[in-house]
Parts: sequence; C-alpha cells; structure tokens
Amino acid sequence: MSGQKPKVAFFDFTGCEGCQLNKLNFENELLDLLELVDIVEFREAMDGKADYYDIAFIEGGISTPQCIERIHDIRRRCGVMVALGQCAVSGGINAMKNLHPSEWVQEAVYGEDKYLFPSIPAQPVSAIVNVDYEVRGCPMSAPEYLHVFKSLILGRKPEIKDYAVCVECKLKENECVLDKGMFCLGPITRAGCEAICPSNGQYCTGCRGPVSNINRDGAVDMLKKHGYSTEEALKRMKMFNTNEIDKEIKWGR
Amino acid sequence: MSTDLNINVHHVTRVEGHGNIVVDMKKGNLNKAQLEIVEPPRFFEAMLKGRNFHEVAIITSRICGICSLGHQMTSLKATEAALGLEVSEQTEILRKILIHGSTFQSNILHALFLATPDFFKVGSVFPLVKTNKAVVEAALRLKRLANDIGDVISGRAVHPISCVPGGFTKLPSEDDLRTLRDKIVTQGLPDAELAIDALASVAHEIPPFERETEYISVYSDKEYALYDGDICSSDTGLYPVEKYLEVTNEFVVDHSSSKHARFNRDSYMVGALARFNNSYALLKPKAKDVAAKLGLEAPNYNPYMNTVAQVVEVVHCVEDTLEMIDYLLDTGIKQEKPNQEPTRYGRGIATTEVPRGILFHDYTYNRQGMIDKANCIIPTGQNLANIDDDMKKLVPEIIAEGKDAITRKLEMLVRAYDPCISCSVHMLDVEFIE
Amino acid sequence: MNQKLNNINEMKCQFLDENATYDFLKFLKGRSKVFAPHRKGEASYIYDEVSDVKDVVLQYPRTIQPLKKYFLPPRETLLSFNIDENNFTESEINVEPRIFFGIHAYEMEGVMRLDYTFEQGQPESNYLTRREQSTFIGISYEPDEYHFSKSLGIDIDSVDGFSLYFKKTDNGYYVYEIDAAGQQLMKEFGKGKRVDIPVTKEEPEFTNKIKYHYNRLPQIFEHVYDSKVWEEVAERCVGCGTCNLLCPTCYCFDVRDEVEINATEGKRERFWDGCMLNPFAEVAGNENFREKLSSRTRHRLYRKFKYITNKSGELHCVGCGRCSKYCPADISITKIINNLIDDYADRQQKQVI
Amino acid sequence: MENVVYEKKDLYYPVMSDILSVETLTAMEKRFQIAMPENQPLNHKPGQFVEVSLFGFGEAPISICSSPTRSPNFELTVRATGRLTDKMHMLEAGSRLGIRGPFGHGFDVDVFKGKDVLFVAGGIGLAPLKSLIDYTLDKREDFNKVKIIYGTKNPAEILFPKAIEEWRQKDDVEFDMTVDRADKSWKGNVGVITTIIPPLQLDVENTVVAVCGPPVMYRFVLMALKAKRIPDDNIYISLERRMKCGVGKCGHCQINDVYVCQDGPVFHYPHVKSLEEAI
Ligand SMILES: Cc1cc2nc3c(=O)[nH]c(=O)nc-3n(C[C@H](O)[C@H](O)[C@H](O)COP(=O)(O)OP(=O)(O)OC[C@H]3O[C@@H](n4cnc5c(N)ncnc54)[C@H](O)[C@@H]3O)c2cc1C
Ligand code: SF4
Ligand code: SF4
Ligand code: SF4
Repeated sequence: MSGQKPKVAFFDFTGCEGCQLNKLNFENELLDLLELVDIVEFREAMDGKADYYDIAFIEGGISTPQCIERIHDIRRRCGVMVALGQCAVSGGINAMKNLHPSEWVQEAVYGEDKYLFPSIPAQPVSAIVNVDYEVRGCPMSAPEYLHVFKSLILGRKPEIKDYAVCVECKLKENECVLDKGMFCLGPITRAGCEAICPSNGQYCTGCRGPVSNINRDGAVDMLKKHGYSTEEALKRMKMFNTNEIDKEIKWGR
Repeated sequence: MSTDLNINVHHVTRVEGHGNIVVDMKKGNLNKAQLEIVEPPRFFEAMLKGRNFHEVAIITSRICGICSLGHQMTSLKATEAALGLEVSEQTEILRKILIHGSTFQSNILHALFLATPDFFKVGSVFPLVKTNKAVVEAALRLKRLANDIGDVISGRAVHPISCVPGGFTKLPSEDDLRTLRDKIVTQGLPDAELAIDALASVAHEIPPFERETEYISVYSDKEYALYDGDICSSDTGLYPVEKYLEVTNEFVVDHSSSKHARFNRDSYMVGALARFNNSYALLKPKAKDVAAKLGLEAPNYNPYMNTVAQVVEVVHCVEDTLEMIDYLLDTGIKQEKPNQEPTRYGRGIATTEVPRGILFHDYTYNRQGMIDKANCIIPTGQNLANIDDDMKKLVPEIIAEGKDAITRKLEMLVRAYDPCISCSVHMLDVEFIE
Repeated sequence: MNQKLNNINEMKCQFLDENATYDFLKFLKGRSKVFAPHRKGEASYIYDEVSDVKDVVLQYPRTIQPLKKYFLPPRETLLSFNIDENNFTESEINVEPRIFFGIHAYEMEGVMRLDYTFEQGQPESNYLTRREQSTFIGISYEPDEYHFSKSLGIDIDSVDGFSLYFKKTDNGYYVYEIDAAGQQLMKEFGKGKRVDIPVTKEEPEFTNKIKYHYNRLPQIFEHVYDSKVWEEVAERCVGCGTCNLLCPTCYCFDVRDEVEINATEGKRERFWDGCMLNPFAEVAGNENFREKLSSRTRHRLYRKFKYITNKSGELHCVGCGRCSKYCPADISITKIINNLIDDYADRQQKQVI
Repeated sequence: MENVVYEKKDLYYPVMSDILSVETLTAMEKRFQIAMPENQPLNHKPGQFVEVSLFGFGEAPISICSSPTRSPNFELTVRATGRLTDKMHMLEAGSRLGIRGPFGHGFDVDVFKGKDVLFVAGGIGLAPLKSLIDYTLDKREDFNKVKIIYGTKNPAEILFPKAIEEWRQKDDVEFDMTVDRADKSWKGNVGVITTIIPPLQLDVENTVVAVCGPPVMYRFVLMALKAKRIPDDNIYISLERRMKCGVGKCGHCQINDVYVCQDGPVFHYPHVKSLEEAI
C-alpha cells in the first residue's frame, strides 16, 4: 500500500443499512478519513465500480444464492476483507429466522407467493469466504470501526477485544443494570461497544455476540436467577446470535 | 427517433437497499417501466412471534437502520396501545424531539448527500468536497447535529437505546439539553441557511414533471404531524389508524420482493411531499419562507420536488425542536421510570411519519406479554406503485431526450422518493400457522 | 500478621452534628479538592469530586469502583507519541493536595495494600506521584450482607491511614484525631465540641463471616490448590471479570497504542485488566495457560490469600464484598473460602482416621 | 508512603535507540543490531530481555541474543508474528526504536562455571540461548564440556547457520541438530528434538542444562532429560508469557506466585516444577 492511498470499498448484503449509516455518522472525522484513503466503491453513497480494493468492508449477511456469488467475487478482488456489523459477522438478527423452518417463514410472509423469493438460512460472511477482521455489533460499534480503520491504514493488525462488556461497563463506573432488577447479557457479550447500552440505563442485548470460550450453562443459570426459564434465556441470548449460540461452543470450564 | 428503448439499471446507487430500474419499450409501446426490488427478504414479522414486549422494539428497529428511530417509536406506541401502558407528557415530548432529529438527519442525508450530486451533475458527494467544500462541511455539521439529538436523547442515533415501552431508561440532563439548544442556534441555523442557498442555486436542475396522485400522510390539527395523528388522504380525508389495512391494501407483485399498495387510485404517494401537501398550513413560519424561496407551493404534483419538501421539513424540525427544548427547560426534567406494568393484553396499532412516509405497526400480544401476530407496513412499499406509475407517464414525455438522459432522469426520480428498500421488504397481514 | 496500632476506644474525641459535618465538608472544600461518596443512579454510589456538599452521602454501603481509581485510573495515558517523527512526550502527572472524605476502613486498607504493590520491586512513579498529598478521613458504616472485613482483621473502626475518623452516633458524629494533620484540621475548623471521656460503643455485627481466624487462611491455602471447590465455582462463573475490576487490591493492567484519525499522533494507554478474563493468560501460538474458569478463579483467590501474602505478610483481600455484591452469577467470595475450609477440614479428618 | 524512594523518571518510557543493521535469517526471522544512545552498553546478563517499542504498534518482550562479552551494542532476533514484530521487519538500518530494560533474571553464569554445559534449543528458542552460548564460548576456559543440541520444524527455519557452522568446526564444542520434517537438501537427523537426547554421552551429575523453546517443547524435553537421569537441580529453563510492562506490575506473566518478567524468564527448574500453570 506504500505511496498510494489504499483503495477502499464498501459493500452491502442483507441487513438494515444501519452500519452503513453509522459509518457516515463520523461527520467530524469523515473528511480526515477521506484524506487517507481512496473510496472506490460505495453503492449507497456514490456511482461507479472498481476492479481491485485493498480493503473491502462488508456489511450485511448472506441470505440468498445471489449473495454467495457476489461475496466470492469480492473476495477474489480484495486484499483485506473486514466484516462490519453483526449481520456480516454472525448472520445477526436475520438469523432469528433460522430458528423456524424456512417454509414456514416464507409462507408467513408471502403466503401463496412464497416461491417467488428464494431465501436460504441467514449466514455470516465467514461461512462463505475467509474474513480477515470483524467489527461486531448491531449496529457495528463506531469506536471499534474507527480503531480497525486506523489500524489497517497504519498497516497493523487491529486489536479486537475478547472479553466481556462488563469490563467496559465497570471501567466507566456505570450503575450495573442488574442492581436495578433488570437482566443483562453484558457478562457474556464481547466488549468493544464501550458498554453503550448499560451506559444508557438499558440492558445489554448481546448484539456483539458471545466472548469466545463462554460458559453457556453458567450464563443460562445466571439468567435463571433473574427469573427466566432455560428456554427464554437461550432465546434472549440468541436474539442477535442464533448461529453463534447454536453452534458447538467450547465450554468455559 | 428510435421508438425502442431498453433500460436496465442494476442496483440503483445512492439509495438505501437494492433495486433495479427496468424499462422496455418496443415500437413506441411501453411494455414495462418499473422499479424491481431485489433486496433479500428478511422476514421480520415471523421473527417477532413469541417475543417478549421488552424485546419487540429492539428487533423492529433493525428493520431499517435509516429509519430505525421511526420504527422504534411506532413499535413502542403499538406495544403501549396493546398493553395499555400510559406514557407521560415528558416522554411524548422527548419522543417528538427524537422524531424531529431523525427526520432532520435523514432528510439532510438524502437531500444534501444523495440527491444533490444529481443537480451538480456528479456521481457522488465526494467530488463536491473539493469544489464546494464549505457547503459539504456545513452539511456534515448539520448531519452531526441531527445525530447529536439522537445521541443526547436516546443514547445512539442508529438503533436508539434508552427509549423503551413506557418511557426512557435514561433521561437527558438539563445541561445536555442546554448544550444541544446552543448548538442548534449558533451552528445549526447558519449552516442550514448555507445549505438552502446552495440548493436554491441548483434548483433549476429539478426536472419539470408533474403527475397528480393521491397523497397520504399522518395528520393532526394541532401540529405538523409526525409523531402521531390520523391517516389523511388528499382524496377522501381522515381515517382512524385502525382502518390502515383498508387504506394500504397491500398486494404482491412478481417484480418486487416488497409489496405494493393502493387506495382510491391505482397508486398513492407518501413521504415529505405528501406531508407537505396535506399539512402545509401547520408548518412553522420559517419553514414556509424556505418553501417559498425554493419555489415549493402546496399542493405540488412534481415528485422530484420531494427533495425540496425534505429541506423545508428540516427547517420546521429545527424550529419546533427549539420550542420543545425550551418547554422542557422551563418545566424541568422530571426523573421518572418507564411505566412497564401492562393493564391489558391484546391488539395495538400505531402510526408515525418516518422520513419516507407513513408507517404502521400492528401487534397482538398474548397474556404472557408475547407477540402472537405482527404486521408492519412501510412507506417505501407504499410508494412503489406510484413510482412505477410516474415512470410510465415520464418515459413517453421525455423519449426524445435519448437513453442516457432518460436513464439519468429515471434514476433521479427513484432517488427523489428516497426509497428505503431494505425496510420495504416485509410481508402483510400474517396468519401465524401454529 | 500486623496488629493494628490505634484503638479509638481509648481516645478522646469531639462531636459534630449532621449539619456541622456538612459545614466541615464546606470548610475542607475551601482548602483543597475534596472527594467523597455520591449517589449514582438508583441504588449505587461512587466517589466523586465534591462540588456541592449537599450531594455528599455520609452513610452508604460501598461505592462501585474502589478508591484505587484516583491512583491507578481505569484508563491512563502513559505517553503520547508521533509516528512520523518517531518520538514521544512524557505524560504529566500533576497532583495537588486532595482530601478523601467518608472512607471506610477496608477501603483505606485496600489503598495501603496497593501501595505495597507499587512500592515493591521497581517502584512506579505514576502511582506513587498520584498518591502524594492525599489526606484520608474515615467514616463508620453499617455492614451489609457482603462486608466481611472483620473476618480479615479489619474492624469498622480500624483507623490506620486516616487523619480523622468520623464515628456515627445519634444525630451526628464523634470525630477522632488520628494524626497531626487531622488535629490541625479540627483545630482550624474550630466548631467541634469536646467530649471529655472516651466513648465506648459496640460495633455492629457482621453477618458475613469467614469460619476460621484470618491468621489460619494462608495455611488453608497451602492445602486446597486441588480442591473440588474450584470446579464447583467454575460451573457458575461466567468469566466477566467484574470481581477483578472492582477489587480495591487488584491492579493488573493492559497497555494499548491508539492512534488519532491522522494516523500520525497517538497515545500509549493503560487500562484495568483482570485475570478472570479469557485472553489474560494467552500467549503466542494461541496457548492459554489458564483457559479454565476453575484455574482462573483459583488464581484470583490465591493472589488475595497466598501469593502476595507470602511476600508482603498481609492478606490482599480487605473484605469490602464488592466482588460478591457485583458478581452477576452471585458468586460469594466468603462462600468460596468457607467451602475451602470445609473441604480442608474434611480432608484433615480423613487423614486422622 | 513517605519513605519510599522512587525516581520521577517513569518506568514506562523507552530509550530511543538506533538500529545499526538488519539481517534476514529466515522467511520469518530477522536479526537486528542495536545501539543505545552514545553507544552505552546495555549491561545485560545472558538470558535477559528488553521491551522493544514502536509507537502505534505497541511493545513486546524480546530476548537479547548477543553476549555482553561481544560489544557495547546488542542483538535481537525477531520472528514476525504480530503487530510489533511485523512492523519491526519493515525497518532498516538507521531506523530508531524504543528500548526498555534489560529486564528479568538471566542465567546465573556462576552456576555453570566449571561444569559441563548442555544447551537444548527449539525453534526460535535458540535466540535467547545464543547469548549464553556466545558467553560460554568467549570465556571457554571457565567451563568444562560444551554441548549444543537444536531442533527446528524444517531446514528452512534454521537460525544462525554461520554460527552453527562455526560450532560444528570447533573441537571443544559438540553440536547436533534435527528437523521435524526434512526436505531434499537435508542430510542430518529427522525427528523432534527429544530423539537426539538419548544418544548424548553425559556426565549427569556434573552437567548443567539450559533449555529454551516453544511452550509445547518443555514437557517432552524435560521427560527426556529425566530419562537420562539428569537431576532437576541441574536444569534451567527460559519461559515465555505475554507481558504488558516487564517490571512485575501488569500481572499478565504471572505463573502461580512467580512473575516471569522478574523471577524469570530463566528459572531454576525445581522452582517451577511444582507450578501447575508453568509448563
Ligand atoms: C521473555 C520473552 C522473550 C521473548 N523473546 C523473543 C525473541 O527473542 N524473539 C521473538 O521473536 N519473540 C520473542 N518473544 C515473543 C514475543 O514477545 C511475542 O511473540 C510477542 O507477542 C510479539 O509481539 P507482536 O506485537 O509482534 O505480536 P502480537 O500482535 O502480540 O501477536 C503475537 C501472537 O499472539 C496473538 N495475540 C495477539 N494479541 C493477543 C492477545 N491479546 N491475547 C492472546 N493472543 C494474542 C497473535 O494472534 C499472534 O499469534 C519473547 C517473549 C518473552 C516473554
Ligand atoms: S450492566 Fe451489564 S454489562 Fe454492565 S456490569 Fe452490569 S452486567 Fe455487566
Ligand atoms: S464477577 Fe462472578 S461471574 Fe464475573 S468473573 Fe468474577 S466470579 Fe466470575
Ligand atoms: S477480593 Fe472481593 S472482598 Fe476482597 S478486597 Fe477484593 S473485591 Fe473486596
């Protein structure tokens, strides 16, 4: 990348575009960022297409056969691939539909016309191609995205946190929402959001996925203490992370 | 002059979500002129089934990141209606400020960053950073300011955090509100003026096209309705929100993963221009001045003018927000907890004006406070038929201009509606099959 | 282990009623920055700088973060750098005199344990500079179901480290002058009413207790390294690290370089870290030397009761109860210790038989 | 509090030092020769390490691979594995980097004096050992027999081929090595390092062993040494842990009650043998 500005492209797949918007919400930094890179493709904000990208940011998850073709094509043409936001990282909230049989879901939405619009289980980008770095969160965490962006421009690996939201929450000395009688997924959810929900008096909904090596049984136990059945506890843990919670997780102990 | 025309714009740029424009004309016969929605369906209503009322707005906010706030508000209102949860006056005012912030931010994003490049004849806002830096910077500051409103009041502008059923989990401090107010006055107003002047200087680039249609929006006689009100049709008047299914009449068409809608005519329009046409009288004075300056009069039948109506609304939102902040500062922020004790379980329907138009959420809760049935009707879906009808009228009118110009004007037309395709992909009245 | 020197039951004191106590706070505020407990949210307390004395809470169970946040901040810039010029600027640590008011005995002991850590070996100036010019004024408290400092030899009225000590009585406080600085403060304030005979007052009972005398704990820890108790705790622990971060004597940290948006300037920052967190003991090659929650919990407890104790001669738990109060999984440190004691006693008995 | 003496100069400020030369050793490793300001000697002991720092890329502990006997300058051998080390590999002679240290507890050379010395090195573990090997060779008369055994994954990963050639040539050094996987050019031993321990002729009571290698290696090497009946008391090992400070504060490198950065990285084996988390 030396000498020339890195060529950067943004692509969107299945998602709500909140991550795209969050990225445009760095109004104060946007012009500085533009100084450091060449944005060569960004459908939501500009016309035009390019053949090669040093860094490809992928927003949204994989949920149709066409998505699969497209992501392969991008992977072939990019240097570093970064998944932005929980839809891209784990399938995100879209993956909630994986909890139901797909026939049922499609019929529920389109009735008799269900065959008009094929849909496959919602999957993370990494299920299809190799992803170099991930910025988690729904929407993707703004501070973490900036960190990754700056790290890549410097040519170094970003530092992606792998400990619980509680850590950031305690560093900020928030009142723990458990003390207010709410439940919270902060203890098992990956930090990086600067505990934005507990900081605003709301419980952590687990939108950044579980930390690696979680104690899933312990987590269910913890939620039971707050009055949730095992089933309800798992449902809550899965809201943004059906794929991650459902897959075989290495047990923490 | 050729009488054959074949246009296929794959994935229209500078819009939210994925759509293609397809025009097919043979021997002067227009076989096809339509916007095909290819956004992957996401099945939200199915996902809501069995979810606790605390979670519902968190999920529905993810229908669309651009209008996440509007979805959240509508969702909260529907849940509150279904569960009999009363909210305080303070909560309502804070929510109205939020809606204003969201309309403000989305309208700015669309009018100044996505649509304006067309008037300057460039492919994106990026070249304008060089040629019109002061305006871009002002626009960026405006967008930041709009987001600040969301940050201060709900913790985050995209997928807001602290607004929950029954109220707020955290209230802004009076200091926060004062800072916000100062910023709006000292920075927001001058920046808005700069942006309006820039737009006025290119307003002649807006294509002079007209097609009268039915305009549908939320209406209230107390204010320029965004947060709440009745359904208003420019053709047939007011309807209570409970009648929303009779108004929208959604139907599946094979070229769109999003459903279409129609009421009194073949199609209707929602969004800034519809609101402007229906509620012009209730705009704040400064907003009316700006409308006059930009050549927008009610009623206006040019869909391209939707962008201008958005800018007028920005001015209205800023003015109204200042008034509401002043009111809150006068009365003082009361520390109150969200009211989350349901008094009933059943059906609740709510409507809100989100930036792209009228939005409906309709939930039925069971006795455990879980969703049994859900339906969301999104503005862009309601506009799709109208866009197709506009194209059908427009293409023959400009056929002499050649394929490139036609393509450009069609793209501009689609963009003028500020379609939010990701959220339009949903379903209608679902019967959940047990 | 050290015998504490001061016993206030033999000391004379002065009396300040509730209003005079707030006047005293105002007086302190006139002299220097004052830090004291404040309310945070609905049910929590934090130490914060006093801006309006009315906001100071005199009676509180415990704060979220311990006092260590003032000497070892949760996030701190070690140095600032410029990548293009390849140089750095030292970060200035300026301290002015600070008075910490309303401090509980265990909290004071916590600070003194932390002092040991930053003084021994290679003393660290960041911490020690911040520790300079600090005056501590203690206050009594009602122990709740989490406090157990008495089991560790720290009474409610342990006054080591304080300059003044406020002991709650009906409608006011008995104020004890512990050192010369405290004496001076009271003299200048001048509104204290002398109480002529020493007052004796029963300490309230602690409901949370450790079964054995604290002198025996290091010995217990000699024998429970492979206890089944660790596995039992690990079944419930979710590894969130709360217990580390809020502990007044935990001091582990992480260091990260973060650059500005121009990718040229930046800061080297340190953050609190904790041995309960999964990546803490990872090394290159993805090997993790304390992958299991059982070994992480064991490490945490051994650091409180054995590893540092062997060197410093003092227990490095002060019984504040934060780790138990704030644990989302309701894991109680006293239960762990009492279970270890039971396990130990069981095994001793089996050996005898 | 009052009576503690501490320097105002902070522990965490690096000294900006010059890279004199960079030598590519393998695809993964480079050797850096470094001079402290005004060519001041680092005054290190074999086995000690420094904290290398590059602004924006962090810090990492790196063993000093040269002997204090050789020059005021010192050498580091670095494998590119991450943030700091990748960036280091992009530096050239003339660049500057930050150095803190030397830190840690090196090899206690007095214990080795008059004894037979056996060096067991695996992979990049040869780098830290090289400081002691060179020291031993520079003060050859202080030591009895010197044996070096070395194992790498494959022939392409052999560090210091020139030094190895010298060791092979010397009459007073016994050198042997092995690779886990051979290629066509390789004529020597094939197999993990423990395969070349059994044939060694050792005066077990009188031999002191220094071991350094990747974490997985220790368990097996120690078993092999035990089989040779080398007393635990004669074994020294150098351990590696993640470190954030190098001065016994950050807690990351703690193994039970020992700090690798202070009590190690070189440990007398009996000291860590009973520590469950050590090896
Ligand atoms: C006493 C001592 C002496 C050493 N001597 C040498 C030497 O002479 N030569 C040499 O090359 N190396 C040496 N090392 C090893 C070196 O310090 C590490 O490899 C160090 O991590 C390199 O830093 P880095 O920033 O380049 O890599 P990092 O970016 O830290 O990454 C190194 C590896 O650790 C993983 N990793 C990154 N961050 C984390 C994390 N937070 N938690 C867990 N794993 C993570 C990465 O994926 C990668 O595999 C020594 C280590 C010690 C303790
Ligand atoms: S609020 Fe949630 S994230 Fe914060 S400390 Fe409590 S449990 Fe952890
Ligand atoms: S606070 Fe509780 S759950 Fe969290 S790491 Fe500590 S013991 Fe485990
Ligand atoms: S171990 Fe727990 S009780 Fe002991 S000092 Fe630390 S936080 Fe307080």
